[in-house]
Amino acid sequence: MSAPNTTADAAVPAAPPATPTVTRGGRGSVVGGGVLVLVVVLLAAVVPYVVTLGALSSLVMLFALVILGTTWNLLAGYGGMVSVGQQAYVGVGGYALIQLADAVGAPPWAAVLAAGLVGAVLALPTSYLVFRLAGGYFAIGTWVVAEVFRLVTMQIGGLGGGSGLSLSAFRGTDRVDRVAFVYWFALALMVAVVLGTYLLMRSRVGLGLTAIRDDRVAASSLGVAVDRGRRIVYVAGSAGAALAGALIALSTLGVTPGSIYSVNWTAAMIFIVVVGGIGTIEGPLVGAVLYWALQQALAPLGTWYLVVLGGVAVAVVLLAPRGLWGLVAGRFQIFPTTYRVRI
Amino acid sequence: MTEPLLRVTGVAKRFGRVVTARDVSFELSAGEALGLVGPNGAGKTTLLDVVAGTLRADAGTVTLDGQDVTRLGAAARADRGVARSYQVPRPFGRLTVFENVLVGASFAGRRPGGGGAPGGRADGAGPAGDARDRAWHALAVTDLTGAANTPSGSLRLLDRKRLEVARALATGPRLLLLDEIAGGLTDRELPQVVGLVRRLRDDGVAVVWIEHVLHALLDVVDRLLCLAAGEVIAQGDPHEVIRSPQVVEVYLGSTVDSVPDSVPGEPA
Amino acid sequence: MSVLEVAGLEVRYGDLLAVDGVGLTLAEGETLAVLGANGAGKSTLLAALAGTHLPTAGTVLLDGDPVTRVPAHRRVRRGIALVPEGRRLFPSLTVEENLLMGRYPRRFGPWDLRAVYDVFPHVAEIRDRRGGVLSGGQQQAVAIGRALLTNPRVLLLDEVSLGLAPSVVTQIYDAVRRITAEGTTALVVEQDLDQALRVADRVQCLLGGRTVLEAPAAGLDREAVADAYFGIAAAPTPAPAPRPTEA
Amino acid sequence: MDWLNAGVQGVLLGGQYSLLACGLSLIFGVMRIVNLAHGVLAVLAAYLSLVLVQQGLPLWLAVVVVVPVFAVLGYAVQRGLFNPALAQVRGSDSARQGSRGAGELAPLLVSFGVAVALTSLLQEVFSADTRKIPTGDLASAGVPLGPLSVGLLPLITLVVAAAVIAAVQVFLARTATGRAMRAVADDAGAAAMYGVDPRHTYAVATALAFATLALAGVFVGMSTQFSPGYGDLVLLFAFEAVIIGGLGSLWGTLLGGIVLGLAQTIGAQIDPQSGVLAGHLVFLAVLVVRPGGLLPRSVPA
Repeated sequence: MSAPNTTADAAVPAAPPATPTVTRGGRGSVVGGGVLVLVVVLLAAVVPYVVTLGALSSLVMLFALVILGTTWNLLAGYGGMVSVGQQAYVGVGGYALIQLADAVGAPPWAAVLAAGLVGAVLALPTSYLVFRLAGGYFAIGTWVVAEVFRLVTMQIGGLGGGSGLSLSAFRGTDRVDRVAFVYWFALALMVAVVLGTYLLMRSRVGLGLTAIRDDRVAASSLGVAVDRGRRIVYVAGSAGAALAGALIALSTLGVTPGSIYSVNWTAAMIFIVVVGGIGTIEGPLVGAVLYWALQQALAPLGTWYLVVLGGVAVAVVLLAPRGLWGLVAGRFQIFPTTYRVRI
Repeated sequence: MTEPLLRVTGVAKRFGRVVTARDVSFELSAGEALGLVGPNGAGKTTLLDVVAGTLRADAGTVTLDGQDVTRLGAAARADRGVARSYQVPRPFGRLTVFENVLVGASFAGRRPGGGGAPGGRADGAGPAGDARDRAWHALAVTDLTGAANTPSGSLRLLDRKRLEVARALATGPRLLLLDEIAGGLTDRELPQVVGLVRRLRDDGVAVVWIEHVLHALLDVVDRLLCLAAGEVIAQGDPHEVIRSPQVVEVYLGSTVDSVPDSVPGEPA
Repeated sequence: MSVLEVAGLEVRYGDLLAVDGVGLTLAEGETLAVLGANGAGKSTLLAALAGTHLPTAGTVLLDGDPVTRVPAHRRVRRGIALVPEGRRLFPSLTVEENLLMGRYPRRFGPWDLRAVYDVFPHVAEIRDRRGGVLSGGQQQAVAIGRALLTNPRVLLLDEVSLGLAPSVVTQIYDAVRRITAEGTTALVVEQDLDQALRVADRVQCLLGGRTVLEAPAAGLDREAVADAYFGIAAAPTPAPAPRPTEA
Repeated sequence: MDWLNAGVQGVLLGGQYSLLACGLSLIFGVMRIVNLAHGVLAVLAAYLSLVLVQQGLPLWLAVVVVVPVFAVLGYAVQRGLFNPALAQVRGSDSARQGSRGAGELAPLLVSFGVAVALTSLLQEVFSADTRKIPTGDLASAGVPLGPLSVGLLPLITLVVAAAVIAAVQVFLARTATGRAMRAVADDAGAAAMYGVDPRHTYAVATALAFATLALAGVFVGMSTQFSPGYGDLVLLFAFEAVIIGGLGSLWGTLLGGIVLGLAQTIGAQIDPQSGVLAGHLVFLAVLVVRPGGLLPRSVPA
């Protein structure tokens, strides 16, 4: 028996003959999206010609932070999984990039994308392990896995042990050309990751993920494959972290196991998402800009920015759990994932 | 003779020492409505969970159209046309009413043998148009179109209960499992819910309905099954079941001499 | 003076009005049975009396003092003890430890471990078992004993018969009768009319959150109770008050 | 001989891990919070005692000061941070209202924020250099045990760990407060019906956990070169001990600590670089083979 569709059914009174228009987003998202496009255009076409090379490198870090925040938000905000071990994939991405670019000889852009793929490939079997843990134990369990990744990396011959690797693919390239290439490539990658996340969350899969986040049991009785959904999110989020790690290695021209596998990457992701607004696409953008600005402003003072951010994150969780974006913008969406019915 | 839509055979379930189902069997055909009654703790919701696949029985089998689905999870059974509502509504609180129903319309019924049409594509376009149509239809049937854009977390109780039903309907179910959708409603709201369930049954959907509001139930169901302490103590014609000494005993106690003999609301 | 006096009680769960203007009084040593089908508002009423779910309107007086908004953990120290629906024993505590939780509010009096074991001799035999592995009847006995150890002014019993075999229900109610006969003031919420009538002095029947019947237990018209109970008659006998509009 | 020595050292090392894990296990057992600040708090306790010792206090007196200070700190942290975070968890459960909040993730995120802020703060105050609490002869003192010489300090640590775990166990099993704590862990609502104030009881549990943690931190500080970042490892080791031993069982935690210590020393015996890695791998293996841990609690919570 097929579902009663628009067939006129005598037993159903007052059923409107057709579905009214369903819109996604309104003038607000058009304006907001327009502003974002303008910002990206400025970043692409104007900024590189007016700021210093050092500033461009630091902007690359901002783009990496946006990717990190966006993909961690996919995990925690939509998948309900607080991983404290995403530095595992940041590190894998960094090492994979250098190996692919130097040892294999792939062009840097391809090496970055392939590094993301390596992250995804490693995340899939790992998910079967860490999914045995729930909630808080999932959090530390992923951290242990990240430590294993780091320690194994240090044990593998040819990866430079404790002192890491440096990238030689750019040797002979002019510094200006190199920084400009990395800058534009990072910008493009960031736009792609944010747009990709948006399209995923806008799709049927995204609707299912949101349902899983709100109520796992009810979602499964409506046919949403909960385990598969969470696994997709874990793999996609980890691939994103690996992409960011590859970018970071590309920009800093090297990796050491201590820094590229540092839990501070995950700390950054968490602060970006929590302070910006968990479970929204806009929140991580806001959070990343704030994190980056604080880091720039407080850099001369050492790690005080982490003290401040830690405190701010605690305050936000307790006092404004919807984050800055939720506080400022309410239900407004630049990236409309919601459906509105025109009645 | 045709195979019934749903066949539950010898289902048993226990939690630790507490037995919530003991050798429960029943059958249900398309277009038939079965009422499930019994005192609190009799195992009614557990039975619904076992049929829906949210719980796995310790023993016994569940078949749909003669196909054994005992080992399938809730999502897979939803694909095959089983939908349920929860006693305590479980809306996706951060989604709007329309989006809640769209979840139902987009995912279930995508496998062969499922009731509904394919829901959509996993691309940027979002759930396809026919899923939206089904979602809208479910809202229309449950009288929820006016609240389509309301965040479901802020719905009032009647609308939350309706949403439970609408979401289940949007999956295009062949078997609808309802858990106390009438409890807590006012005298004015009740007939609307009763009318809705009756329409669905008349449309050919098989319904299993747990309800404590007996006069609502008796208005709709073709058969009644009474559970007590996990066992079927009576099954059959609703008015005979409700007057049977065993049922009166579990409800009112062991030695009641007077039995309610006026049961209004004969089904049409 | 009444031990417990409740007036105009209104309790909501979200926008569901579960108890709608209920009043009741309970004199020293009296036992009141509150009857009604599922969803009638009985358990919610008890939750409001015990302080586990605070009412939106109305007053609860204990020995003349208002306790309406006193939280549960302080209310039990004032002398209101609840035997909750589903018993809610602490599964990882032993039976005796569960009982000893009744001494936590530090209200001492006639009810001590020995007195409880006297009323429920079989509980003494299983004192070292964990709460999580008991049968329903055993759980119920422990839950009642635990409440008695708080030496309450008012004992609230919620659906004692729930999910128990008839013979076990009878045993438990034998014990309840002994307890109330010794002068404990009690409010019994029950679906099982017969058992309730064995212990109650008075009966109050709820339907849809409102009182539809109040009568002394002796000489009660069972048919009236059954009608009120099921609400089968299309319009309940006492005309319902106009429903307050819900926002 | 080397293997025997590695085994003995592993068991002794396990004492330190179990002592560290005790507080983590307690907080999780009572209120289902995974305290990600656990490790850095232990390191904070080590720094505090180091400062006191440098001020001229004898070590034992430093411990007498630091442990109660941490108990008070634990009570305050619970009332001020964790209880409000728990209230968010409850709120998201019952109302399911649509505020896009952290919900059940709140306690985890709060404790992580504390962990990162505190680690960086310690780094600013004490620099990233490694330190050690001076113990005079104690660190090098050994006790002959058959053919082996066993370090006195690790031996004391193991004895203290077993004693603390036994004491906490007795407290939980025999006292009214301990009973109330287990009751709250089982069913906070029902416990409130019997006069237990869950928020206060939670805070007492955290105070106790912080006290054991402070003691563990001092022992870490005496036996190990520590730095602010060492808290991360402390957290991971404590966590692994809890999971290997089995959730909700303190004796399991003692066993888990010993298994972890053994894995690390035996792993290091095989390859000096791989001690910690071997510990992690044993943990992951337990996760795959026995997800409930070695001594899972008999009654599921």
